[in-house]
Amino acid sequence: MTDTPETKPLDSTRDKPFEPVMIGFTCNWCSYRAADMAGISRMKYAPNVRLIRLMCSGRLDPTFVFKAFAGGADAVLVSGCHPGDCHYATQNYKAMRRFHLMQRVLAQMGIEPARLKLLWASAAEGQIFANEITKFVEEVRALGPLNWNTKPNAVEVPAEIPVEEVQA
Amino acid sequence: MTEPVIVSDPPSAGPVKHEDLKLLQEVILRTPGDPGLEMCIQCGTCGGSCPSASAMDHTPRAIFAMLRAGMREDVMKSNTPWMCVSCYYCTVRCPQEIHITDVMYTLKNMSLESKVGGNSTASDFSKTFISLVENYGRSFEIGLAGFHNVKHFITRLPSMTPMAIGMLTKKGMSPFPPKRIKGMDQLKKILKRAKELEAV
Amino acid sequence: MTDYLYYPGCSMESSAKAYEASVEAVCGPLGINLKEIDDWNCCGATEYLSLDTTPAYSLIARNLALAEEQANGTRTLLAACSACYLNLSKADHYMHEDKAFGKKINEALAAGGLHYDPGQLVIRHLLDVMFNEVGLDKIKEKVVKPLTGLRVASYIGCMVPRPDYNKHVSDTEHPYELDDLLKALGAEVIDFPLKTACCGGHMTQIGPDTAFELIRRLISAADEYKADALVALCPMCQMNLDAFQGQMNGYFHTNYHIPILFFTQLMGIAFGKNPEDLGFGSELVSAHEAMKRIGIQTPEPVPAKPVAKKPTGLPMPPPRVRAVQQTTGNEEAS
Amino acid sequence: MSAEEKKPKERVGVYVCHCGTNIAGVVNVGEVSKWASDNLSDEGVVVARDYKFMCSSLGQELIQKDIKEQKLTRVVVAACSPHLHEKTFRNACKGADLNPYLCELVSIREQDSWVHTDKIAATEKAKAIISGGVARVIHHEPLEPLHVPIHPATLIVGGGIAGIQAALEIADAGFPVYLVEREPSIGGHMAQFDKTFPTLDCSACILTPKMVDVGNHKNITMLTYSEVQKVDGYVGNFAVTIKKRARYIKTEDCTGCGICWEKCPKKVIDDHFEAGLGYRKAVYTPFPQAVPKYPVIDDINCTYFVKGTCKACEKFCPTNAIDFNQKDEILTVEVGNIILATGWDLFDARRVPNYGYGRLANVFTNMEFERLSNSAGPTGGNIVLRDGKTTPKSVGIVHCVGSRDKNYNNYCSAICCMQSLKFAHLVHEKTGATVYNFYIDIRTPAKAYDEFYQRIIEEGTLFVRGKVAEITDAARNPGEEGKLIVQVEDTLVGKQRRIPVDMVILSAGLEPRYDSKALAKTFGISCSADGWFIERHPKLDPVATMTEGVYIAGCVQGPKDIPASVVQGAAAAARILGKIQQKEIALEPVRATINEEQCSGCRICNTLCPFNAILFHEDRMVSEVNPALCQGCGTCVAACPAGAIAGTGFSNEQILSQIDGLLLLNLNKKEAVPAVLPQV
Repeated sequence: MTDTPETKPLDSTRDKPFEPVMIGFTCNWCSYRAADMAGISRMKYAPNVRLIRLMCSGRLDPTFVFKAFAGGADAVLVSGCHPGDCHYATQNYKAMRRFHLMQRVLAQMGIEPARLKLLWASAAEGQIFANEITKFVEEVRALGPLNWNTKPNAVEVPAEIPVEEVQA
Repeated sequence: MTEPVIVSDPPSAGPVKHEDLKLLQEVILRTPGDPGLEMCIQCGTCGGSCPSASAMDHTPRAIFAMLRAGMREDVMKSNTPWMCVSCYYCTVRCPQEIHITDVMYTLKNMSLESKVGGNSTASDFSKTFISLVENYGRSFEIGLAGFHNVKHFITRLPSMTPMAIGMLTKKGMSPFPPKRIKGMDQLKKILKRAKELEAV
Repeated sequence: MTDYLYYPGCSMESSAKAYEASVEAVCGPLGINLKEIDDWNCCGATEYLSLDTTPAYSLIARNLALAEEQANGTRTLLAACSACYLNLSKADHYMHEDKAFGKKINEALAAGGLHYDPGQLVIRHLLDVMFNEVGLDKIKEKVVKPLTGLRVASYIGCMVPRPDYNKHVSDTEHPYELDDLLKALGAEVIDFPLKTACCGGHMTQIGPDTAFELIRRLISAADEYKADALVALCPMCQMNLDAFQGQMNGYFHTNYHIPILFFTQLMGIAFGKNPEDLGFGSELVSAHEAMKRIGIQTPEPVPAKPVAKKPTGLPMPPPRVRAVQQTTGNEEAS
Repeated sequence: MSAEEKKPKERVGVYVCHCGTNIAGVVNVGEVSKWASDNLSDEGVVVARDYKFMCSSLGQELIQKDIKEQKLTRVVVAACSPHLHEKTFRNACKGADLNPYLCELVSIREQDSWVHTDKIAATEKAKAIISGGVARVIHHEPLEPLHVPIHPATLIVGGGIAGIQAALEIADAGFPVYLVEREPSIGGHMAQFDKTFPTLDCSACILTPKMVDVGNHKNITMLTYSEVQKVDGYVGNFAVTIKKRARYIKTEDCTGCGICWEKCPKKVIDDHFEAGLGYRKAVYTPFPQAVPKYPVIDDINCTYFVKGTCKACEKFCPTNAIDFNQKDEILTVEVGNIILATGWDLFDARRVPNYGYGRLANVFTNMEFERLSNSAGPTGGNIVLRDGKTTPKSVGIVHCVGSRDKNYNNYCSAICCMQSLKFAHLVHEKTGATVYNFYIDIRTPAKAYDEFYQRIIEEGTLFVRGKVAEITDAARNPGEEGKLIVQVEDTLVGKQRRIPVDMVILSAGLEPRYDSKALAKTFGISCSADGWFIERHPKLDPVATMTEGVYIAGCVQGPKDIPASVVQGAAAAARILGKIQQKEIALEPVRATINEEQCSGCRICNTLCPFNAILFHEDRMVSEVNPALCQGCGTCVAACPAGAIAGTGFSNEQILSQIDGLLLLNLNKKEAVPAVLPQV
């Protein structure tokens, strides 16, 4: 079974296979611990994802995701506890709803929705976490660099969401 | 680096070659899907389940240990895979979910390639069966059985006569080869390409 | 009528004509329309897999590719022979699971202008379709001549319940589908412990001593349970147990006489079909005596195992709860 | 983000840990720290160091020295997971008079060096992670932990040996305990056993004194025949709702005399205590030494409840203690801490079709055998076949049934080896039968366990190394007729063997309780994919959970034997006693707060909160978060359309800056390695 891998998309500027830069959001209770578990068990995965710990996937403000894309990330991973296992009862369902919404918005913005991935991982599922990241990196590598008609830093997403006057 | 030497009961095929320490990996790679063979814990569920274990020179479990030990020649010579009846008891009972029956097929493939032995009756039967299929696209049971038994079990023929007659009369089996399938050319092309791919 | 793609397999044309005839006879009344794959080829049984991997799978996959081409809206591919059924589902399974392997097989198929998308077909055995699609209720409706008084051992063999890639069958070792189906026909079904044991497979050809032992285990157990007949669903099983029973008797100096019938033959009888149209008479171990029993309607069936008088001793654990599905209250009789 | 003009307002120290070679073996730590000081100066980094073990006292002193000398206002430590050492480094900062919440620990071990092999990529990733940490820490705010009082009472769920031990420890220390048990009596599985390995002392003899102690203890409130329905609140202040099922017995009047169950006409197979081998009545106590002594009426089987007539028990009860009109009671108790000791279920051996349990009469499970062998059991301790009279002449004991098997449970059930050896001894002693033990590996790693194994070998038990392939009654020769045949490969011989025996005992494994997932949810803790509850740390914190105030003990955490369960019960109790004596507990100040100025009163957040922590002031038309109820998940922060809710510790600024940092957008552009590749 000597299947030759398909030629990987090469980044135009370098003579190396394209290495996507990815931002991952994890919740404090399950998925961050899954990442810890993967580490403790020395499971290997692709080094492209950089994680940010939130308390809960429900904390994930869609702004974060768009900010990451705007800042040059090629993909974003959102992970939380399995449905039903949320430390905060049901908040991961809210993350799930936002996820579907965000995918639609991304599509409207001309970004492949596949660049945003939702992953459920319990604290014990280090292996699943590691495997899914490796898989996701491969998928994004196949998609190639994020081809969004902006230069990095061109879109300023304000850190402070502007407050508009609301007439009560 | 000194070569590892395996001491085993005679008749063993001699010291293990260093490159054969990857033998297990080779078997795994040649088996479709992930057979999980490296996970064997030597519990013997396979050997205990096997309906034809008594006819094997090594139990399947022992064969897996020998693969690990790199005893290529002993494994290739063994009749174990050839005695496998593909009943899949071992496969479903294996606590490590190893695809044992599929591994047995791989070992048969390898044994034929290695040309050191195995079981000539069994491999001949497979070859005869397949040569008929490759010619007609369908199998030809009576012809196959006749041809094979004359070659390998000539002394048993008298005891088979009533059965053979029954096959032709009661079962109404035709003593003539089947009609070739229409896509015989197509099938031959596919098999030719498949054999090329197998060799890669 | 529901359309099913149908892969008969070589034996149906030669050694298992009785199976073919009876399958045809019972499928019609049950609304199963068999659409035979045009120009199918042999599945290679277990033999081609022993010689070569890629060609063996390619040989099988040609049938899958043809079936996909001719599907015309149907997705279920039906096989009546256990070995054919397993080979077809095996090829589909591994082409699906091991993508590189699937690609390789498709490369071989491409040499003949064919292609198969793994996972496109649902490959099922005839028994599975009878039990799970047609359902026992419908089968019971068709019964005009219940097999009351016929004591049978239901024998499924290896390749339908194992490895059962798509979990179509209730259990890998003691599945209940065939038992329940035969009970629905009115037969008395013994709790045959070797229900899924091996018939010997190709060992009749390469290691007769081993094969005879495996055949003896089955036949002697059926005899011990006083079965009138053993009911099979695979041409290979039927052939080994039927055609080699005489030789086995000679080898062990025994005198067993257990007719081996296809389950569709018994279905045909229960549906009131003519025995000749169901291939009766083609078995080498004659089923004449056995069938005569129900021909004359033996009034009192021999009780199964000598059990269940009074619960003396210690109670047994209750049976495992079955999967939902069958709701046919056929619990009396035994 | 041109940083040229901006003057960094914070002074940040960066500390990169080698963790021996754990990090330094993959990440070039020297390069990373140098990179941080060279490239992150515009962000405010004034010092960056690497050190062999940052968590050592010397490493901590290094930070403290810098805080004082370099006047650091923020600290970033790049080392292991914050779940391990966040507290350590926060305390170090506190020791140097820096608010502990101004320290950020970023993980370059679990998330970097341990999971990657490419050294260059790992080093680059470490830089990005540190950059993210620096960008984030600037926006940290000094916080104070929340202090809440601890309620002195403890809830213990499960009255098996682990729960009993924990209850006695806490009660003896003078604090109140609520012990909730689902069954009519406490005692758990241990009450069912005959002998205990390796000492072979009678299980009931050592257990019942402890049960009686529980029953009589003034600090223990026993709630048997009861289940926890709901848990509200948080560590120190849980409010637990418990359903107390109707016993239909007035316990204040009942003397436990036993006339009711003598007179009860309805016989029921006791599939619980007697493992299905014996019978009980519809009104019953599970066993004679039951604590409490009061019976219960099983309303599913009781003739009165089924048919509406009978009431034999009521007629004969000398104290008029029967009350058919009793209803389930719901009660709420307040506790500060919780111990879950709900134990295990037996693997259903019917799932292994090749072993024939449920189909072949003389195949027994381990629990059935315990009852057979127990002199208080259905056969008075006679080991007999299912016919109730024949003594077996040969017995096969099968290890690892449903354990160490990917088809069922992958894990080792830990107790079956010793249990099977114990069975071999009991069969041998009581019947003189030939005993075979079929094993894959013999595991006897505790004190005096291997000596016990030696003893069993010496007694003449025949050991066959091989996982049993099948158990059948299909004889192949006259010698096998009427027997159960154990078919196995004797792997040490390398041959298949068929061994005829009269009786087979399956050492079925331990499984999580069937409802363990629901239980975990009720108590807000996590369970592994198998269903065992997950401890805070597998080695160093085996009885605490990730949820403050909820502890686990015994088999609920994983299969274990009696000594280990007792140890865990006591350990959980000790942990809780330590907490209770502190009288209050410090909680992480991760909370949401609403800026009333910005709140539009849309009430979107109100329904999102699962803890009902957000209240709406109708008069002012604004929402407000109750900090005592808020758990800090941040869902409301993310949802507020006006951006009026701030999440302390996880604010928008913090996270958005961290994103920038991780993508290296905050770099001074001179020498920067572009992580974001220029695009055409």
